[in-house]
Parts: sequence; structure tokens; C-alpha cells
Amino acid sequence: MNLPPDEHPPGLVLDARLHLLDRQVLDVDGVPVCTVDDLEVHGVDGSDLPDGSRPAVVTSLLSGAVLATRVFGGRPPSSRWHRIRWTHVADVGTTVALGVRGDTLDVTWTERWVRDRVIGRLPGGRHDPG
Amino acid sequence: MKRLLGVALGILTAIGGFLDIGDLVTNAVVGSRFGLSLAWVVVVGVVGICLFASMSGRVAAVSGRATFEIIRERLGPRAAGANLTASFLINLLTLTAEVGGIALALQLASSVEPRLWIPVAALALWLVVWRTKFSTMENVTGLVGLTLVVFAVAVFLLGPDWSELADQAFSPAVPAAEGHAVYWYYAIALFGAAMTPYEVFFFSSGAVEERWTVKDLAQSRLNVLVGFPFGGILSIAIAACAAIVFLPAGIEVSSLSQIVLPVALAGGKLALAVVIVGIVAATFGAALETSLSSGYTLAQFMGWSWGKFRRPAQAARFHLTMIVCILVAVGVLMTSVDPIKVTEFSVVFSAIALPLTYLPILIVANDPEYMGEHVNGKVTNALALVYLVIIVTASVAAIPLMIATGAGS
Amino acid sequence: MILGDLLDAPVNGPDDEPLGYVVDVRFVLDGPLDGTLAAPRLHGLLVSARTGTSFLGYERTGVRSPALVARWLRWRHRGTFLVHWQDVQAVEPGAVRLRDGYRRYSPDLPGRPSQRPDLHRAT
Amino acid sequence: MRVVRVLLGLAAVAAAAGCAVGSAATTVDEARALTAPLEQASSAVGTATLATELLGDGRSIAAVTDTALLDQVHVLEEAADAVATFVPADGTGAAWQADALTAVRDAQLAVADARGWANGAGADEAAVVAALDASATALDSLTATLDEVTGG
Repeated sequence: MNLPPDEHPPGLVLDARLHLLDRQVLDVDGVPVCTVDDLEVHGVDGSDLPDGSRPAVVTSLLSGAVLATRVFGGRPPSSRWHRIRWTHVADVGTTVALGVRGDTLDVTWTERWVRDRVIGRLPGGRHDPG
Repeated sequence: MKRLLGVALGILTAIGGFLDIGDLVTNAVVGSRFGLSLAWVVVVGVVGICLFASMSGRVAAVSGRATFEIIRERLGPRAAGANLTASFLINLLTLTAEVGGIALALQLASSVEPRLWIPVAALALWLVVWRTKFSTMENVTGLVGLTLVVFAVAVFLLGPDWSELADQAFSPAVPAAEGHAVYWYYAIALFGAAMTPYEVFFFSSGAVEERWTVKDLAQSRLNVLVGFPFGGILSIAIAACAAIVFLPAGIEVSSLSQIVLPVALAGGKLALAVVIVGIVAATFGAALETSLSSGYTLAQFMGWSWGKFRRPAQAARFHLTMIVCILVAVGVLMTSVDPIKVTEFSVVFSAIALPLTYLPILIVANDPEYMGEHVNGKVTNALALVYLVIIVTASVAAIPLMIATGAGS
Repeated sequence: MILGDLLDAPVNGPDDEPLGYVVDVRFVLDGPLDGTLAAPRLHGLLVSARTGTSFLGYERTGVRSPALVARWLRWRHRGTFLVHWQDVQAVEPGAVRLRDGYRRYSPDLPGRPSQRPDLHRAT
Repeated sequence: MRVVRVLLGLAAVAAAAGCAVGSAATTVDEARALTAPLEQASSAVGTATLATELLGDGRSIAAVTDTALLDQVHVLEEAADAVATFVPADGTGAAWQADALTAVRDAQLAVADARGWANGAGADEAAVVAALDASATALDSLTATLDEVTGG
């Protein structure tokens, strides 16, 4: 069975599972932020439930609580998603690079909590190893 | 000159860092029961770990991605999550065995019971993980661990019947007193001891820690291809010591104190002191590697910030993971469980979990999006497929053999 | 909509005949500019008769090695095809329906050997 | 699910097999069940002898020999436990069990004495080693008797 080849689109082609989902997200300084757990898609007219009648685009990367439902099934309550707006994405390669600092994003709140409450309080926790 | 020193240091630390409590115990037990008739497994295991480690090191150096980031990205959350659970628990088991090994080795030096040493060892472990630079940690434990060469020296001093040892090694046969199932069970244990998955997590994450690039590939290949086979020779030397002294006397090795007796017999107090220092260094080094691996695997799977090159506060969840794992290991050991038993289980479970880490690395090492022109060559792939079959076979056979032989008893 | 709603959803033809499952979703970076990059435009759905297994991309990329692994995974996912987003009539809860006269395309990724040109020797 | 059921089945078979060994049916099985702990005990006595002699020759340090002997005390405890919990089927088995229990207890005594000597308490090396040797001989001859029955 030989299917006709697709036309060659002008931009970079990304298959979601192959190139985006579960990729490491790095911030502008190269610090790991999270992995891509899901993508939020809207119609270009802003509709939340697009179909083929109008183009749709990725508006945000999602991370955090979405992991549990991806492993065990179900749909996460939307209040628990952490969004990273596509506006912040600077490059997509073997990692997804952001143009902002990870500390400014909601998704890193657990990292900041552990740093401020535990690790940062232990002696030497804020110094370079050496 | 400086470059040459760097190469030598890399190789020496690879040799010294190769052995851990799993290699020590499994090789001595096997030597005392089967002589050198399982030495071929060490050779198979060493070639396997060379292949596997150099592949994961190359992936890490070229793409900057460590093993578990790749496992997550390739397998997706469900399969990778199951993989993480298995790898993380086995790594924790190995960490427990290594910390217990430190305590047993310190008992040999002091007669003080291991339960008093365990908290001390764990605290020292955490301080090094917390404060020491990665390269310092690697070089010091690796170089001190080199003192285990004394096992090879001991083989010569014991003046064995070389033709008999060669006969055991080159025309292997199952000894009359042992069954075939037990023989193959220990073959899998030895294979798991040589190819422990944590070495690969550690090796690939270490490449990122030390910021390897394509330029460092030659050095990394040399470290692995020269260092690991020498480590394998030391493994066989441990088995040979046990085969020379214990096999004819019908003594079965079941404790760390027995493993050092042939060395004392061969070289006296000095050799004994050296081997104890070596065992402390080897188990301490491996405990560091497994503690870090627990942090590496979880942080890489979750996409957290990780690495010893960062301040602890800049990799907070990574450091918290390691603290919790060290505490769990101490808690388990404080129940008076025998660290040697923990070790024996950890090497077999390592063999069971091997395909989980091996396959994703093999696939990514062939992916030009990650590797560009540094994808696997034909010869590497041919060898890698042979090992895929061996690894899967060992993994599948391990549990039935474990049940059939009562874990080798 | 989140992508999780589409992935693994059953795909039905215009007459409700089952065609398979969404195994991946293809985007192209040629949408309206959003920040430094163009927004990824939803280009199409990759549909396979099988779901639930990881296919590691072998059926869509030119990677052929290691040969045995590649061949096996390609064989598992033979018959995978691409449909354009324009051919999707509706995304209903738990199913995707294609419109009349939808067309199947080859799932191969067009011209995409490496995102790391720095790793290729100049040819 | 099928895999789980098969595994459960296997586990049940393995457990049943384990119980069957516990209540040995034939004389050969009885002899075999006693051989294993006796071999374990000989191994412990052999190790203890080596560790003691090494310390006497100045080739080992007290801490290593002490630890080695302590480990062998634990091994012997395990062996004694295995012999003591063995349930004989007839008079022959009961006699073997009694002999085995005496041999293992003697071994325990010899190793405990050796440990006392290693830590500087009483006796002299020659006496300690002689006791260990005697214990090894006793264990070996009993094992040989049982081996004749099992044909091993």
C-alpha cells in the first residue's frame, strides 16, 4: 500500500509525541524547569473546542499534575494544570528552550518550596560545592 | 604531559570505581562454590558494560541528555514510569547494600558492630554528596579503590596450581556438588553484578556533570574500554582467591570477613590493611554513585533541576531525594538485615531490570536527531543486538531460577 | 482542548466506520507569530489500527538501525496514515470523526534528518 | 491478568514443594536434609580455623579474626537451628539428628573458645585449633555416613 506523500510544509514539522511530549524544558539559563506533559490547543479564533473547519494552534505547554492522569488515565481538572505560554518558547530541539527564567513560572513552585523550606536552610545549601 | 596525566587519571579511576559490594560478594561466593568455572560470565558482563556505558556516555556527550531524560522521552510516561519505579527501587536496594558494605568493612578494621557504623557512614556519605565537587569525589574514591589490586597480587602470592585454575576457567563445567540451576542462577547474578544499571545512570549523568562534549569522546571511550576490563580482571582475581583457598576446603563464603582471609593468608597484615582500605573506598564510592543515581533518575524523569555542579539550593528536589534515600537505606539496615543478603538480591534484580534501560539507550544512540554523525556504527549495532538477546534472556530466566534454587541456596 | 483528548482517541470515518486510533498529532511551525517562534499549527492526525504501544518513531523517520528493532516496530505499525486537520469534521468526546472525502497521506516526516546540523560534517 | 494468574499458580506450586521438603518422606530425603546444615557447619569451622591460624601466625589483625569468628558463630546458629527443627520420621532419623545436633553444638563451643582466645581470654592457640580440628573431623565423619545413604 503506497500512500501519497504529504506536501512539504514551509515550517519545521513536529509530531507531538515524538518531538514535544516528555521533552525536557530548559529555561533561558539552561536550568531544567519541567517536562512537557501535555499541550493546550485552541482554534485561531480562540475557540476551546476547535474542529477541522478552522486552523488550530498550540497556545501553551502543560506540566505538573497532568502526569498522574497520563499514567493512570482520566482527565485532569483544569485548575491543576501549570501552563507555560507558547510565547515563552524560544526553541524546539532535543529539548524545549524557554526565553524566560524558570523561577518566574508557576510550574516551579515545588522546587522553590523545597528550596526555601528545606534545602536552603541546611548549612552550606546555598554555597557552591567545593 | 598534563593531557597524559588526565588520561591516566581517567583510566585509573575507572578501574578503581568498577568494583562495588555486589562484585566483591558475588565473585567471592562464586569462587568458593564454582571455582573459576563462571569466569567467562565476568568477561561477557565486562564487554556488555563497556558497550552499554560507552553508548550512554556518547549519547550524553553529544546530546547533553542523560539516560533517564531519554527513557522518559522515548517510552512515554507510562512505560517510563514503570521503568523508573523498578530502576529506582533496585537502585535503593543497591544503595542499602553499599552502605551496609561500608559498615561491614569498618567492622573489620575496628571490631565495632556494624549497626554503630551505619549512621556514621551515612552522615559521611551525605556530607560528600552535599559539599564535595564531583570530580574530586570521583578521583579520590577511584584512586583509593585501586588498592583492591591487592586481590590480584594475592593470587600470585598464594602460588596456586595455575593449570587447574586455567582448566576451570577455559573448560567450564558445573562442579559435582552443585546443580545446573544453581550454576545458571549465579551466572545471572555475576552478570548483574558486572552490568549494574546504576553505573549507566551515573556514567551518563556524570558526563553531563563534567560537561563532556564531542571532543571528550575519545577520552571517555578510553576510560571505559581500558578501565572496565581491568576492573573485570580484579573481579576474577577475587573469585580466584576464593577458589584457591576456600573451594578445596569446602568453605562457602557468606560474609565479608571471609573475603579478606585469602589476602591475609597471602600477604599478611599489610595486605590485609590495604584490602580493608580498598573495600571501604570501593563501597563508599559505590554508595556515592547510587545516592546520586537515585537523585538523577527521579529528577531526570520529572524534569527537575539536578546536578552536583549546581548549588544544592539550585537543585533542591534533587538533593531532597538523595537525603530521603540515604535515610531509607539507614532505616532498612537498622532492622539488622544482613547486608550480604541484600547485596545478593540487588545483583539479581539488577539483571532483571537491565533491558529497561538498555533498549532506550540503544535506540537513541541510533537516532540522528540526537546524535548527528555520531550514531552507532554497524559493528556496534551488531554487538548491541547480540547483547540485547543476552540481556533479555538473563532477565526472563532470573525469577524462575531464583524460585527453583531458593535464591541459590 | 488538550492534546490528551485527541491522543489514543478512536477515529471513525464519515459513515462511523472505525479506522483506528490517533497515535500522534502533527504540528507545523507556520502558525501566527507568538513570541519568538511561530505558533505550532495543527497540521494533521496520525492514525494507526493499533494503539497502546510505544512505536519510538520508527514508522515515520528514516532511521533503519538497529535493523531488527527498526523492522519489528515498523511492522507493528504498518498501515499508519496521516489525515489533514481540515478533514476532521468533529472532535467528539472520546472519538474523532473524519469528513466525507478525507484523504490519507504517507506518515513519513518530510525532510527532517537532524535538528543538530552542527553534528553533521559539511558535505 | 492471565500473567498474574499464572504467576500465582507458580507461587502456589513452589510453596507446596517447599512444604513437601519440610516433612521428609524417605530415609534418603532425611539424610539429605541433615547434610546441608552439616556442610554449613563444616564451612564455618573451616573458616574459623583459618582465621585463628592467621592471627596466631601474625598474618591477621585481631579485629578481622574476631569479626570472622563472630560471623561463623551466626552461621553455626543457623545450622543448629536447621538441625533442631528437623522432624525425623523414624528411629534412624532421630539418631542422626541427635548426632548432628551434638556435632554442631561442639562446633559452636570450639568457635566460641577461639573467639575468646582471639580477644585475649584464656586457653592457648594450640588447644583452640585442636578443638576446631576435632570438631571438623566429627562433622566430616557424620557427613560421610549420611552421604553413604544418599549415595552423594
